[in-house]
Amino acid sequence: MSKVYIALQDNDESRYIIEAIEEDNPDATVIHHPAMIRIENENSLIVKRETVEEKMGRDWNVQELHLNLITLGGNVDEDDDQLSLSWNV
Amino acid sequence: MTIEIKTSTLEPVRNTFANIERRFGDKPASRYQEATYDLQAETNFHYRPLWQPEFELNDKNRTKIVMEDWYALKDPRQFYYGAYVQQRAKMQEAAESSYGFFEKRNLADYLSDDVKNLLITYLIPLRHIENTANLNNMYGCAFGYGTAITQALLYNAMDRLGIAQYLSRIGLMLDGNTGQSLIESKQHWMENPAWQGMRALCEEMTTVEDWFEVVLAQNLVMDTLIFNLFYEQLDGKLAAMGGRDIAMLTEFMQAWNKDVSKWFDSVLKTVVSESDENKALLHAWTEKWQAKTLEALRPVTHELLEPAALDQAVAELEKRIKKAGITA
Amino acid sequence: MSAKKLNLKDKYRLLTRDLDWEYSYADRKKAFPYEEFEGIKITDWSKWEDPFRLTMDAYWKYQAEKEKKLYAIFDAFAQNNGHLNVTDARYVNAIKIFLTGVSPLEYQAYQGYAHVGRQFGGAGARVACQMQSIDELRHVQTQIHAMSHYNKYFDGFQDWTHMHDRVWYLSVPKSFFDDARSAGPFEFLIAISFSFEYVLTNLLFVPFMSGAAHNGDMATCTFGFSAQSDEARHMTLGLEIIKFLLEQHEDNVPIVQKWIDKWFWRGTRLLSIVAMMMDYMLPNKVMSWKEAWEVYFEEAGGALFKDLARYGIRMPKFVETTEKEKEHISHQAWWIFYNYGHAAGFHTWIPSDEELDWLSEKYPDTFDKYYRPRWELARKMEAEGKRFYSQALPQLCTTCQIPMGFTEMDDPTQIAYRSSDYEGEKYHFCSDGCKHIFDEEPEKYVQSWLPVHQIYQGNCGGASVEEVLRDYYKLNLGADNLDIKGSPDEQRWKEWKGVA
Amino acid sequence: MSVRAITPDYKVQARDRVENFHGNQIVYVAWDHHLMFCAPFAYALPPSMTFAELRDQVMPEAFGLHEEFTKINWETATWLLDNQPFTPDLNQSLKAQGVGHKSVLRFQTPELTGFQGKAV
Repeated sequence: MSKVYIALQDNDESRYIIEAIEEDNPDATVIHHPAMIRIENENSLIVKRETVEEKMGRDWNVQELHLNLITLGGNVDEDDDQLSLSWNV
Repeated sequence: MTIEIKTSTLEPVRNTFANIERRFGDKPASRYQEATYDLQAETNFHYRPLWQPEFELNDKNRTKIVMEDWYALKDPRQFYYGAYVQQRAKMQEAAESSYGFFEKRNLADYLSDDVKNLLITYLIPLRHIENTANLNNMYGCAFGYGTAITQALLYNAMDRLGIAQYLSRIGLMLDGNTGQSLIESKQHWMENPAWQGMRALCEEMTTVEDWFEVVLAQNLVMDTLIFNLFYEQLDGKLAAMGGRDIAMLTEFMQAWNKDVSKWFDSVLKTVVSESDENKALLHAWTEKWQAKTLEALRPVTHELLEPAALDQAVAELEKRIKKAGITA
Repeated sequence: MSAKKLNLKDKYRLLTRDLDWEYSYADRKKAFPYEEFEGIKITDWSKWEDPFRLTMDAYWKYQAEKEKKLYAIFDAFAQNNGHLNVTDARYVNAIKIFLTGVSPLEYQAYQGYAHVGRQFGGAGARVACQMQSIDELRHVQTQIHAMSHYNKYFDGFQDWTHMHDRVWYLSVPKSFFDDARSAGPFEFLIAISFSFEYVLTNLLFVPFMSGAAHNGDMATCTFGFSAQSDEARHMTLGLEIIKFLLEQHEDNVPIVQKWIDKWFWRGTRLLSIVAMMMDYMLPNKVMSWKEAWEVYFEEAGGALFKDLARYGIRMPKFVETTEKEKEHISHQAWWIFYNYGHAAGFHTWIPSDEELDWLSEKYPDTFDKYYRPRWELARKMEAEGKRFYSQALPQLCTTCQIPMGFTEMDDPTQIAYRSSDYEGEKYHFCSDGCKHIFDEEPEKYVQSWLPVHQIYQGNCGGASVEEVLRDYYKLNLGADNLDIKGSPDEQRWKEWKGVA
Repeated sequence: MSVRAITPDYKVQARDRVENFHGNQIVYVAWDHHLMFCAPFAYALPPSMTFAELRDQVMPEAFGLHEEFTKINWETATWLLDNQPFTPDLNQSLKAQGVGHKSVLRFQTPELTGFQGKAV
């Protein structure tokens, strides 16, 4: 088993995104660092547009993630509805 | 504990970086200056490129143009990255609202088949020319010397990709997002005899070795002719055919062309005024590429526009050449 | 008209790759001449998966938004004298190294990606590289603007670009990037996009920027995280290029593996400077270098290499050495700078009691045994009024160009010596990794511009070290260099803070 | 192994050939297990310099900072030249006894164990 991860700048927008990620990935671990929030999970992690929109109460484009993204680890697959990270193990 | 800070002790020790001070004196500098001058490594390169061992990594000899100081080619728009993207974001916002309006009101449905065909045959293929312009400006960026010119070339290259994408989106609006019009327009580019001269010229340009030569051929010669013919003059023809709305979609290109002409004219002027040798080189290159480009454009303009169209475009080019001081 | 709507992938393909075409009139090899000499086999560029799908309009929009936020913070930082909020004047020395040592690398990355962003025959890869090129330009420029305010109040920033081309320790990062840029286009991508961006830059940016935040440095933290948001795209490009090359042809596998071995080692050596920043230069510490290495390389890198194993890729050569080195290199690196603090463009110092104890705690197996004694000696000499600086120039490793201060990892009291003979000349190295790199391509490394040798060849001006530092490096002697104690930086800091 | 370049004759002259040092040669000198000095020292020396001149006139400036330096018994100190055991001849030139361009000279003083006996 290998961990994938994503780290976001610690700000208001990110908090909604994190909430959405936690909801869609119940096993994920959230770690707070100075000015940065890191979420990791075994093998895969998914960010869903729909859930983020629900949390934010507005339309949200998956590519807006780049505004708050710090780093990530894992194979990325991005489309209109979601961004997923995974390892092929 | 409260700390009282005397204002006198908070006087800066220096106003700007030493390289900027050497150039402009000890005074506060602009963001453009600090983010542009002397950024590129000048000396003590470690290894010769495996792909071009005859040159250093950064080498002034990749063009025949000689400048005492390549940073003389400053950008009158003062574009550093932040200024550049913010300016383009504004243009993009305007374009987005036009494209959005066009789409929402299904304006494509009101275009006649003639107009659609004309666009697919003659306007959309320009995206391939923009792709070449992207390559040529990247070439200048990679092999050019000094941040002043190379950053502006990079912005230009990215702009060209953006324009190619806008042109492609026009196609997607015509075909209801199936991509069919792009396939057809590419067929024209690949096979239509009217375009083959231009395609051959684009291919040839990407094999030119001197970076300043190709940048000049692209940004002065080809762009002046293309933008005049395919945006200004074609605009009039489209209006006459009931395709006035297309102007909403090409406004970005027109505004953009104005913006970069200002920059490139100033670059040319500076290079010309540096030396007679530079002037002679620019003159020779301009003549050479003007002849080639006119030759290549003749068939396609012949089919698309009035007989005098090409002369009108040439007059525009000659105006710019004269303005830059490029004479024999 | 068919009603089929395009999905994001197909649409992006039409908006980028489809702009390109097969040449019929000119020789495409003449337009893209550098694709073959490295021995990499590309059978089908269309198999390239775009790692992210930003069109230019979206790029302008999002990047402008980022820039707007960033510059608002820079303005506020300058207007409110944000430099007064950092933990301590010592902290600022870490960002002096950043501006003089890292920002010029961002510039080289801008140039390198512009080069490959023109030279790749595949439009998908080309466009991805072009976007990275412009991002890298963004990074160098925002770094300059972030440091612009510090430059007005602290020494050591003022001639950063002049210094980068000349100063001895800056030839370490400079040669790293010169090496990558002078390589062929595919090696460049494996070196920078994969080995550096994907495998190692987290170690540069994440803990360091977190460190900036932890030390009250809003400007650096902000540009750092803002730059890092682009980095996530760049890392994805790094992973994509490696998968692409490995899937294109099995003959590519050994070539790629060789590059991974080389650039992993070259990267770890470069990062020894970051290691010392984390362990010694941040007054408020975030995590030790060893911890950062474990999280960002051993754990994250381990997962990555497990993923790549299906292509026949193994962990980089000499990875076992790094497992041992994580206990040592930060201490050995800072000691080098302490020894040569008179010749550096930033200040050095002896760790405080508290810091020594933190280091003991973080490095229980090595610090008290090997490194505390060094600091106790330095302290004793300083107390006697003899803050010592090495009085002769150091021997440098031919490959990484760091002074030969690294030890045998199984015997940390013994400097490691490796050497090779090539065409009648002797060449020296700090490690098996650096020797291996030389032996693979000696024709390249016999060209190394080794600062110490260059001084002795008379290519750096003056006859004395002082003249070299003053006239060739353009250091303001007595201000930029020497110990923090007694420096103008320290003096001003005390005045600002109202302490005697 | 050899480099793979676009041309088969990628060949650039070595930058640190002895003729570039204006009559000097580079010699590296280190005192094993005395890590107060972070790295070996690099000296540019005339090949005709005697070993005694190197040891007694060149080396003390830098090595002399260590409090054990004056305690060295040069009679019992051992040397390695380019990793091979070596007995210097004080009166002969460096060149005559095989100390060449970019040679590494290391000496060992086992009775002197460094600051706090910790090889510093």
